Amino acid sequence: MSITYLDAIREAQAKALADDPRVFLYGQDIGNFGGAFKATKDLAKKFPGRVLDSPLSEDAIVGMAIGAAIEGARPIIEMQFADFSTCGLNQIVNQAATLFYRTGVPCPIVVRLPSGGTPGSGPFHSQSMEALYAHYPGLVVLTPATVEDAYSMLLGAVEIDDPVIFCEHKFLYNHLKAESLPAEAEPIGKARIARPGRDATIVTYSAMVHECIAAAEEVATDGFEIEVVDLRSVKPLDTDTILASVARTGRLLCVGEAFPWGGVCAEVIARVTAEGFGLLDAAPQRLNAKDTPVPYHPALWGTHRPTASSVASAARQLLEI
Amino acid sequence: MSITYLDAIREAQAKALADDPRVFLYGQDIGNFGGAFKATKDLAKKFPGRVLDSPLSEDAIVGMAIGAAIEGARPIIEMQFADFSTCGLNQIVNQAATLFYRTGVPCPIVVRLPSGGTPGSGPFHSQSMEALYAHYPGLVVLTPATVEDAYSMLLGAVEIDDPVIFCEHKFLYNHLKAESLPAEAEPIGKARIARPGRDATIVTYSAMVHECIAAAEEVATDGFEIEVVDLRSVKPLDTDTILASVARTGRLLCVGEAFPWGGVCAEVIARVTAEGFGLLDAAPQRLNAKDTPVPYHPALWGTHRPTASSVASAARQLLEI
Amino acid sequence: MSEVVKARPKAARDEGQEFVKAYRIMLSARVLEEKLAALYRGGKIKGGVFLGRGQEALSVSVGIHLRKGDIFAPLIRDQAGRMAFGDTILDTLRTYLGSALGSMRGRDGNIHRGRPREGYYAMISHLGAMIPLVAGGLLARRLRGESGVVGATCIGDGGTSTGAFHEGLNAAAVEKLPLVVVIANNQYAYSTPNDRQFACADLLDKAIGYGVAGHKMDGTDLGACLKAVGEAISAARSGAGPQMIVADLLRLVGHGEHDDAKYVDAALRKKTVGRDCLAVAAAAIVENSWATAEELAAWRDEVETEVDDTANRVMREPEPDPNEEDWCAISTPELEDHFA
Amino acid sequence: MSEVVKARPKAARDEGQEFVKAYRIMLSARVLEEKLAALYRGGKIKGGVFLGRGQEALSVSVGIHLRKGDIFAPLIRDQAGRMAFGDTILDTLRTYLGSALGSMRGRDGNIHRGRPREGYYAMISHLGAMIPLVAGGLLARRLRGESGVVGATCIGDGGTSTGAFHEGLNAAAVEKLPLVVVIANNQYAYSTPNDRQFACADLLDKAIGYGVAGHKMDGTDLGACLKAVGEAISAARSGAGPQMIVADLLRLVGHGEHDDAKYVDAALRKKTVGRDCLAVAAAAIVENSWATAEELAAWRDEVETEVDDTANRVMREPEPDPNEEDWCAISTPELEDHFA
Ligand SMILES: Cc1ncc(C[n+]2csc(CCOP(=O)(O)OP(=O)(O)O)c2C)c(N)n1
Ligand SMILES: Cc1ncc(C[n+]2csc(CCOP(=O)(O)OP(=O)(O)O)c2C)c(N)n1
Ligand SMILES: [Mg+2]
Ligand SMILES: [Mg+2]
Repeated sequence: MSITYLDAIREAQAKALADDPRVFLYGQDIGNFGGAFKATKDLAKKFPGRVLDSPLSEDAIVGMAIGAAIEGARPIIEMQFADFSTCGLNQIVNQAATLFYRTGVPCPIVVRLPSGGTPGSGPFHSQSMEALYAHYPGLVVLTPATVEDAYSMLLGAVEIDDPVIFCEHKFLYNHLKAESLPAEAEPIGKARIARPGRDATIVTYSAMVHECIAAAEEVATDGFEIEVVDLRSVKPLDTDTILASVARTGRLLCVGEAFPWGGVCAEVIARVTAEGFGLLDAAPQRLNAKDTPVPYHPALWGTHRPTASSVASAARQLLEI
Repeated sequence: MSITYLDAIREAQAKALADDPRVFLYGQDIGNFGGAFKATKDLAKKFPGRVLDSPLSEDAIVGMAIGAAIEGARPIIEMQFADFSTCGLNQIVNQAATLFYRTGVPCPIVVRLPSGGTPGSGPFHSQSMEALYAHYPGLVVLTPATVEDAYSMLLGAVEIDDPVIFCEHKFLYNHLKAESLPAEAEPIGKARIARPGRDATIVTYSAMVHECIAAAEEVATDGFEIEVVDLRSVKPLDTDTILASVARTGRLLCVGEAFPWGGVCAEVIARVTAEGFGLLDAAPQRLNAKDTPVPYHPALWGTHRPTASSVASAARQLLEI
Repeated sequence: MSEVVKARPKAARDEGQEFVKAYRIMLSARVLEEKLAALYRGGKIKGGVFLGRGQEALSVSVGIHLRKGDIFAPLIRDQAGRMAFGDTILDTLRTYLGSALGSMRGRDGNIHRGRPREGYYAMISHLGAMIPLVAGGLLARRLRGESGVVGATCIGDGGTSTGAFHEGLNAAAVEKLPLVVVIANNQYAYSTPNDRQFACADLLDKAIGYGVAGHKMDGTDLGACLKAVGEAISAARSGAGPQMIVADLLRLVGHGEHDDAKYVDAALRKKTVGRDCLAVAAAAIVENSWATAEELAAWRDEVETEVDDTANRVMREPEPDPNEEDWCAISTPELEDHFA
Repeated sequence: MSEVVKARPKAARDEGQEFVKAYRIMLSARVLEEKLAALYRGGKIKGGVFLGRGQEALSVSVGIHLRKGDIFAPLIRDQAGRMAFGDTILDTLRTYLGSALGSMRGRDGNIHRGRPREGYYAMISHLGAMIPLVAGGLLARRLRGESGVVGATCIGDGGTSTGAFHEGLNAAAVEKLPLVVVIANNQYAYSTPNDRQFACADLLDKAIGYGVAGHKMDGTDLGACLKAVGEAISAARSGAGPQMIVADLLRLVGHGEHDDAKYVDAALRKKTVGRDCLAVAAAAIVENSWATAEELAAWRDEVETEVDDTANRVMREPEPDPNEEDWCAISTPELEDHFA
């Protein structure tokens, strides 16, 4: 059996629906059609009345999920693309994220965001929005990079009593395959050493994990072993695991597909330098997408976002310092 | 004569309206009423037909400003509170911010965001949203801290051909006074040494500049001279001025009123450590608001955000390292 | 006082029972709000004060027709409706005066209060945003098999211009949820008059575009409000889908207590919409002999005493202590993010 | 061919002039889109392909009634309207095939193209978002004293559920702007049928709630579309404020070329909404003797040749070169932010 990242997301939702009667799904075209990416294929049939097509209304989708959560339900909602969540952002950051702090009533919703770039998707179907949501207090922001994590972290997300922004990467949907779904899982909030090394640490997440591993393999031909840390969760951020890796390697490169200003890479560097300044043998570096909208044409897109090759050259530069 | 920060904002708008027939104002209650904070008082009378009350529709307000800008106008729009700009965020980050890159047509709009906390304003009338907007490519994000900058930077913002997010601080509106309006101004995009020093650098912006100067005065009684850098613009960020200051002092503390994850402080630290690692004698530190919604009660609010006293203790800690 | 009571015939008393009950809640809200205004002027309130004077008849009609188990998401000017739904003088004062013992614990304040677990949702400031919340609450109730539940939420003329209003009401209509949206058309959104807010002849014209039932009434007339809101809530409860209520009235105070409301057209104050619903209801009570003017005065005295006593008590209560705060925005402490 | 032409009486030709002109644009759009679909299947297209098959009659009617100096913000299925407003086969192919010479220079693609300086706005994906843009463009024109300008924008049944639609149309109505909102009710938003999208009996019921004029028509009938859209645009031009147009029709392709549209109710295809507007228009032309079937076939051949030739030419054009990009999102280089 071969299971894709997308299958994992569907299976996790199927299991959540089967295990917990409080779970229901709401979003555009997720019912009989099974969703724009087929992440909910057959679920409407298997769980009648619990997989509901919404109108084209992101604000209402999120708002309804929050109301349902207040009443004890555990909704999973799908934004058709992460980019459209800007239209539901107000409900996410001001209503879902503040509910527990203000009223003491938790808000267990999962907002699925099909995220990140794919060739030819352009400025409005490619965004990585984790930094916007992680900036706001009250949200948990997850960025699974593997089939196993897509499955177990989505299941975990449904169990969390707080609003979870679940950033799935569209580029991994069908590209990434595993043999089977995991029975056990690393806890949410813990980072993972995706590739051990000793000469430098690359901290990354989501689809960039694979670019970074490829880059590390490339740099290994020069005799350098790069450790790749997959954050898994960008809020909370597992500073301890990062620091432990930097303690081993002395060098840090952060790689993210999002826009460069602020965001995960800046946050990681701020934490490492505040808490682990003495561990660093060289200036910590970062590599992000360029500071423009995500371009439509694949030739431009390939340069806009970091790739194995641009990561490898950033890593080489870091190692030469 | 004594001129407040709020007066400066009103005067800048009056001058822009007087000097440039393409300028008009649009927003909730800004017409005869003069705005929730009186930032447009009397302007509707002075400039008939050019200061228009909008419906309660942030998305439409921003969208209409963009359309007007395409047609050659230079709209200044007011969000009644920065916090409500989440309802217009989609138009800002996806339409205004991408227009020039996509079509080559610039988008000269100014979005005025009455920002930041004041006692008793609570989770939805206190937010500092610069990080959200600075994260997106295509926007200029300004954060004036003085009466002079409120005036000259708003005038400058109207002249910029790109969308400007103008983060005015509500706490400064009536608290901050100057003798007169400036005739000349530092260019937008340049940071300013708000207080010279030699022992440590505090990088900050907006209302926190004043807390940091007060903290520096306090720490000066211990014999340490802290340099305070007022960023003025958080995007673009004037890394050179920051690096030059850190080169002098060897120590860096970043202070911001916004939520801690990501944001200006993380961005500043990421840049300084990447480009000026060797200048640092100690781990760079930051101080932000706490990672919760902004609390309503002044007793909580006073602890939630950085203050002169918490900045002073963070600075002392940095100096002792 | 008891002598005066004896003077009224029993039948009229029964007939007017609901009306009088509603009136007394309106009166409590009015008196409490007058106190809030005084405390605000005296510098005792943390933050702003936003009152519902002139809107009590409509508001109370919503709260009074809801039952335990229903959902209510009041808005700015719903002190009366809140009290009818179970909110107390004590908690209101605690929230405004900044007592640590209030339901919001100093974390939020004034009109931003509620007890979501009791179906009493706590509004956020962003107008329109509560509509999909109530719809979602109702959807969850339906999914777990509950019926006969109603959810009501209030909004102003200005709030109808928000995208959230549109999306929330439309989504509720598609699901045919028992949602009652109560629009208080008080002619202004802050300073903005209706003619700068919408272009339809009447806000009720919006109902057909959502495929929901519409109800219109004079918001200064308690009897009319009780009747129309009661009908709308019954219709929702019996499965007729979302109901839209539009009441015309005027806010008889500023937008907040900082606002002198000079922008209000003086002519409006002389029209029906400008009547004080509390005075109109009082007159109806006396006219119908449901109570005497003296009784009304006594009721007011009674509430004033309760409000004053409660305020005095609350002012001695502790403020929230920042050192006792856990400063954690989520309910799962293991997932708290830590900043150096 | 010229012999055939001679057979028709001159009067009928004139009468049908606008109809035929519109038909020929529809035909160009159709042929061009067929080519795009073929190129997509052949793997030549960068990104997705979203076609307007079945919606050409409505779309062309919008573009054809607009003048130079008007504003047009087309949406997904408006190839015909775009061409009527001046967009070309060449630029369409350049954008889809990823030529560096296209108006979007590879930075954006497919339906996200335009030339804002020429009043031809480039849609963003977020549905509803173009409505306030056109309103704002019209407001700016008014502020600088221009009159007689019209702005038109198109949207689908699904798009009417967005907050942006609501806020934008309402704000335009308050300003009484010459905005024409054209709603193509093609019965589905992606896979979502009307009954999961809205609960009103007809989308036109929304017009009264905004205080705007409404126009309804059979979107498969070119004559009806030309007439109703023409009236709406004239009304807007002469100062009657925003106009809402609702046309019933069916998209005769998938949502995008990746979509087999199996979810479409087969019964709908047999109804009036399911007719192919191009075939219906062709039949009308022949029936009215405005042209012969042979002429129609010749017109198609002509466009096919042009489309094929243009595609071949464009496929030899250079791709955008990332090394020549300045990678700057703003127009003021001094304010560019620099990342290490
Ligand atoms: C989305 C949003 N924008 C702006 C505001 C600021 N604001 C608070 S109340 C108000 C006016 C509300 O008017 P209306 O809805 O008519 O209610 P009323 O105050 O008249 O009861 C405004 C503009 C807000 N709360 N939410
Ligand atoms: C705000 C927003 N949410 C979701 C989408 C994704 N999306 C693209 S087209 C579409 C369906 C549109 O339906 P409709 O408006 O009826 O237009 P049609 O495709 O039928 O022409 C959806 C959901 C989007 N573009 N914008
Ligand atoms: Mg109002
Ligand atoms: Mg459709």
